[in-house]
Amino acid sequence: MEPILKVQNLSMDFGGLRALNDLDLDVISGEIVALIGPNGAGKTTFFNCITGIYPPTEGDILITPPGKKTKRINGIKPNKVTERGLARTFQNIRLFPNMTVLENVMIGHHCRMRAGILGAILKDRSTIKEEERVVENSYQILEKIGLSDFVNEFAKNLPYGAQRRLEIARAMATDPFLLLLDEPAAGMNPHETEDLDKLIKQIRDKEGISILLIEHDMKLVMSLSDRIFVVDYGKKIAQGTPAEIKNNKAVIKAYLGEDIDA
Amino acid sequence: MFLTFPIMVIRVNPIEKIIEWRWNNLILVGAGSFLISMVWRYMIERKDYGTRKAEAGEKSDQPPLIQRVMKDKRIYTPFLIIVALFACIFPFVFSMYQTNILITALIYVMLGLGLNIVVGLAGLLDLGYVAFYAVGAYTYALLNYHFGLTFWMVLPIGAGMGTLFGILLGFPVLRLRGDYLAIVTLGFGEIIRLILENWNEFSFGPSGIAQISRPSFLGMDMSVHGAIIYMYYIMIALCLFTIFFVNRLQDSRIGRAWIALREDETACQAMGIDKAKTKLTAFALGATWAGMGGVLFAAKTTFVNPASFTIWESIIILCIVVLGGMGSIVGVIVGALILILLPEYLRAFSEYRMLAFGILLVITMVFRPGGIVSDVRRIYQFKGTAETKS
Amino acid sequence: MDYFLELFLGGLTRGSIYALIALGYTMVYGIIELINFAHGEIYMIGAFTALIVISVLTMMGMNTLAILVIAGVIAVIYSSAYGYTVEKIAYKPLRNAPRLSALISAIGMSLFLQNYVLLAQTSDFLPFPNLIPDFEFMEPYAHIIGSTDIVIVITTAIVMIILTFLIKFTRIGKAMRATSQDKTMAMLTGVDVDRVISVTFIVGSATAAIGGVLIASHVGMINFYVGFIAGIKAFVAAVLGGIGSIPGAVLGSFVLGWTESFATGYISSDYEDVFAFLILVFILIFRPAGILGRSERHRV
Amino acid sequence: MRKSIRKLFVTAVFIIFSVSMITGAACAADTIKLGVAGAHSGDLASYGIPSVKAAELVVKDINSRGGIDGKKVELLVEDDVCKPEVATNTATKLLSQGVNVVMGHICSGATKAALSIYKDANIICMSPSATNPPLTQSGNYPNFYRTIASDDAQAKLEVDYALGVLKVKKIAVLHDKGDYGKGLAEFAKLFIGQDPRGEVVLFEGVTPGAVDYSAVVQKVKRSKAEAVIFGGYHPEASKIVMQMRKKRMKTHFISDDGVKDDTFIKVAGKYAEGVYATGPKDTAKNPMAIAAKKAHQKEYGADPGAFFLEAYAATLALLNAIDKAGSTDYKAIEKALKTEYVETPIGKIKFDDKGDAIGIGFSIYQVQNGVYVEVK
Repeated sequence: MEPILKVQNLSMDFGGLRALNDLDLDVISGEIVALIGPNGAGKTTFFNCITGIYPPTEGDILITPPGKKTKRINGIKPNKVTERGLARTFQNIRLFPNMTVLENVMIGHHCRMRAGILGAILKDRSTIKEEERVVENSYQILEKIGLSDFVNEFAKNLPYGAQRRLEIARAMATDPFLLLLDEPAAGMNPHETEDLDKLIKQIRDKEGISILLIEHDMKLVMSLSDRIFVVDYGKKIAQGTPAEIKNNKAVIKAYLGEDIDA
Repeated sequence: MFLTFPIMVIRVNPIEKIIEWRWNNLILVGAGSFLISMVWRYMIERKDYGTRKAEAGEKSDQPPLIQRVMKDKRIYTPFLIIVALFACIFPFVFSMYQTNILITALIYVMLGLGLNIVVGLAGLLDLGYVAFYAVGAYTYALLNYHFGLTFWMVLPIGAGMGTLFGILLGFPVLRLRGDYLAIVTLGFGEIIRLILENWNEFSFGPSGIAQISRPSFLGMDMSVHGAIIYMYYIMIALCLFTIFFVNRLQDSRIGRAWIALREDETACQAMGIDKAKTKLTAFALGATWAGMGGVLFAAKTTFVNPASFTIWESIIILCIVVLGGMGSIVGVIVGALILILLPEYLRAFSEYRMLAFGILLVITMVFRPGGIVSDVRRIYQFKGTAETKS
Repeated sequence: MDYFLELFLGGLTRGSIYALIALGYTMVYGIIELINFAHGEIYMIGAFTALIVISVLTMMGMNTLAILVIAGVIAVIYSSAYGYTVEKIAYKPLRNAPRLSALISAIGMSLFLQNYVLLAQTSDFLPFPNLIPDFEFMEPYAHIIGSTDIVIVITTAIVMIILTFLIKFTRIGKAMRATSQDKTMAMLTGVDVDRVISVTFIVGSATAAIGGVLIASHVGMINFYVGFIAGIKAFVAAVLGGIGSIPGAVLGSFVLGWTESFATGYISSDYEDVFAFLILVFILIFRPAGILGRSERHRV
Repeated sequence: MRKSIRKLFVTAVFIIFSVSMITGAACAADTIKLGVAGAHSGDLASYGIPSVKAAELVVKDINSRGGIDGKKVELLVEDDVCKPEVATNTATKLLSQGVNVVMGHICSGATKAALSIYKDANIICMSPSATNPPLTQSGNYPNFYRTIASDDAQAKLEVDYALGVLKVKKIAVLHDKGDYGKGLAEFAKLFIGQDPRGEVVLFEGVTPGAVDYSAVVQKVKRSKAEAVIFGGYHPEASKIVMQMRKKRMKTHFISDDGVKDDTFIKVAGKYAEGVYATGPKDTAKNPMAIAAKKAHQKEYGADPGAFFLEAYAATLALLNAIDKAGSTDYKAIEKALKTEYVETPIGKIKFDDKGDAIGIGFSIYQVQNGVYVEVK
């Protein structure tokens, strides 16, 4: 099957520092793929390169949205990446704190709307319809995510776990085919993590959105992922199914240090 | 608490120095310094009291008064009607002078609402807003002087020129963040003023352009009094239009994008919002209003010169927005009325009025950092819609 | 060539003047990211205090050099006290408020201090005696550069070096750097953030006071409004150099001083300020964080 | 708490509104209302406040002698901060209060803005200090008069003195980019250009408030100008003169009545020596001027400030015209102003068709031993 995201030879330099080194990765439609590695391995940098926040120094990022042609998206602006159907969440939550939960999700719809200044002023029928549709849609997403009780709360007033989920809801609102989740379970308690596990699977199964996630919680990673990529010092050191990764020596070494190996 | 003690001691000292220095005014300044230090003591006490109160107040979760008033339709609607009625009959009840200063205040309401788009909604600190105001004013002044174009013809042109300059300024500063943006816009404002001041052939330099015609009503010749009343109603209409416009905008897709931009630029971009385009729209729309305000200013004053467009003007407009409450329409209106009318009514205090004005700014910010009317904007109409849907 | 040299030196003096004020701006900004609009007023108050002291001491018949030193010291003390007080009153309560609110508070403070001096003193310009004697060995060059200019340039250099040392090598300097990086973290690692901010204001205000005394003797007069105009320019200089950076503020000031000097000399003083602001815009377009500024790294 | 403050504020505003209404309504016609407008606060207050004092003295004097035709003169004093936009407010406020004639405004810009309002209301306005030439020469403001010579007259005098008496050839013309200074400099440039004896080697504006004028001074030096004509006020003038002298330049410095102020001498100190400035003809021997100054001394305990005598003369001229006309009718006052001579501290004056005073003149002064001395 044709991968929907194909990253080839990706490298990223910051000054003299090589944060990513010749990385390859691919996601096939309908997959949940995890990207793991020790702290500072370059996982978030990898996300930032894909989503256009940093232009990569070398390499290709190719996407193939369902039913469309393959495109190279190196170095295009973040908003264009989102328009093409890649949505992300952030490691440190980046909601719009002084907007309501509903509005946060509505922002996600932005690039799928067309109302301009004139539309906003005149409130012609198509604009009204569009707004209604977006409100409706946003509400549905919030229901799926389980946040429908908080619709009119300020985002900043939500509990931590709910904020994480709201980020996912907001990303889903951009109508992506691939969702990039940066440590979605960080800071969650085991109960919340379990819910998240269900939620992510649900997103893949019911919405048909493929998922690429960075995560430290191994239990979650093992339970969710179809395939796992492991990076260390900006290099890919292993890839494979959860079972394969569990027994991979290089991975164990990277995680636990040299001593264990001996 | 113990901090207030050194403050008082230190504060009084320089004044004593002045007494020493000004032998001839000894008694006068002595009494004055005593008064000032008394006022100062009083203020500090009040401040401490206020801070303690604020700390206590945070725990008791009470929604702001104005918010409650605005939520409650039973109070809100009659209130609006009264305001509207009052606004309608105002020029016939009050003197020409009152009407005139109210026109000035209304111009600032418009400017404030315009700047509110840029600063309040999109979060772009613009210290050169007055540049667009000047552009609008000179557009009318020059077109009127050279070609005799009338107010109504120039109003859209002035707005258009504002937009144009907004975009012109917008492009180079798009990359800048925060205070760098502020200082560049400040520079831009000064550049415009200096060009107007120095380029005599174009703008008649510092002596300005006089005898700009007032807006005419169906070609009728009007007395000053008539013209002022007419101007007043034009202003009321335009302000209503502005309020309508901004209100619609901020509840729209574009308005949401602005707020998102203000809240978190990176996340905003990651949500598929074109940062550059959004910023540019904000700048251009803000500038449009300033351009319109400028035309009105020229028409009201019938005289323009560069001295009216100094950086202080930008600062005052910014104060209106922040003092009133960033992003809040009602706040901006209240802010404009207070900041423009207050100095007029403070005339009785003549030389103390700017001092009082400065103190007022500090006090308001210290006690109500969110502005006089904060949080109001954030009540969105979607509430109702969403609930009915569920 | 002579003409060029003269303009160059003129620009140097002007740059040093801006630098003395810009240093305070940049320090305060570096720590709490606030455009301290009242900084220019602190400078003005420093100059006024010095003037008052000078007048009193002259009446008492002291010799000029002693007066200069005493006036300078008292001006520094008072300005520091004012800086400290202003911070406590107008900025500290707003530490967690929106940044614009603090800015407005600063503007209010600036207005207040201006009018306070206007009312307590006078709206007229007051003559400020030039206490720096004409050095005799300078006489052959007096037509090119005056002794005041030299003193200003040298003082600027000294102040800059001291400040750099202060920040790089002392305990409080370390605390300042920590605070400017991350306030919360600094607090967690045991830095008394409030104290650090106070010290920053005091040091910044002291610099401004030194500037006030020297600049006033260079210009020869002061009134309540001098702070505002000089403050805006110094702020531009600080931004130009990369706000938050000490050498940046000095470099930015020199760039600004030279730009103005050469623009006046070779083009026209009509558009002197236009060039000053144009260079600002151009530099910021190509280096959005100023000449020596750290480019903001987005943490995502 | 907040609510009560807000209530208090609203009430206060209403009270002020109603008070101003009542005062507006109460202006019955048994007094002659003389408006005095100008900068009474802000950085230009030092030019406006003396005019208020002058008006107070004149009015007090006249009222103590029974007023005009048995009517008392009432003063309405309003501040315009020298800002055009505020001046329109001031003007409408005066109209609302039923003003008959206005003495003011101080700055030319503010005057222009206010005049259009007075014109429509048929109010005569006389300024003691607005020197901008078009105010009278353009013919756009038939209701405007002034007791001060216009900029071009001063510029002419400065140029004639430089070329004729000082016999310099190369002149640098500087100005402060302001309304007044730049206007004057433009005229100076024009007059030098028309005169074969001299040439303008430099024409530049300096930025008011700048910390340092060395670059401009260098430029003057390089231009080899023998004299500088400066249009503007004393703060900039003293900075330029001081820097010129410190650079050991002996260039003549000629300026206008914005510099003919004792503050200039105080600030520039020894550097002020030899500086020329134009100012109204010496009034030291005019008995009315002496009396007026004395009255000021007695009343306020200090010497009068700038434009005091001009304002005194303007107030006298206006009230005299009302007296002669026997009414406050626009046409009648206009006729009286243009036909009847009146004795004032600045000489015996009447007004020409354009509104400029006939009978006043300017002369050149030089700083000698720390005082301005009229030179011939």
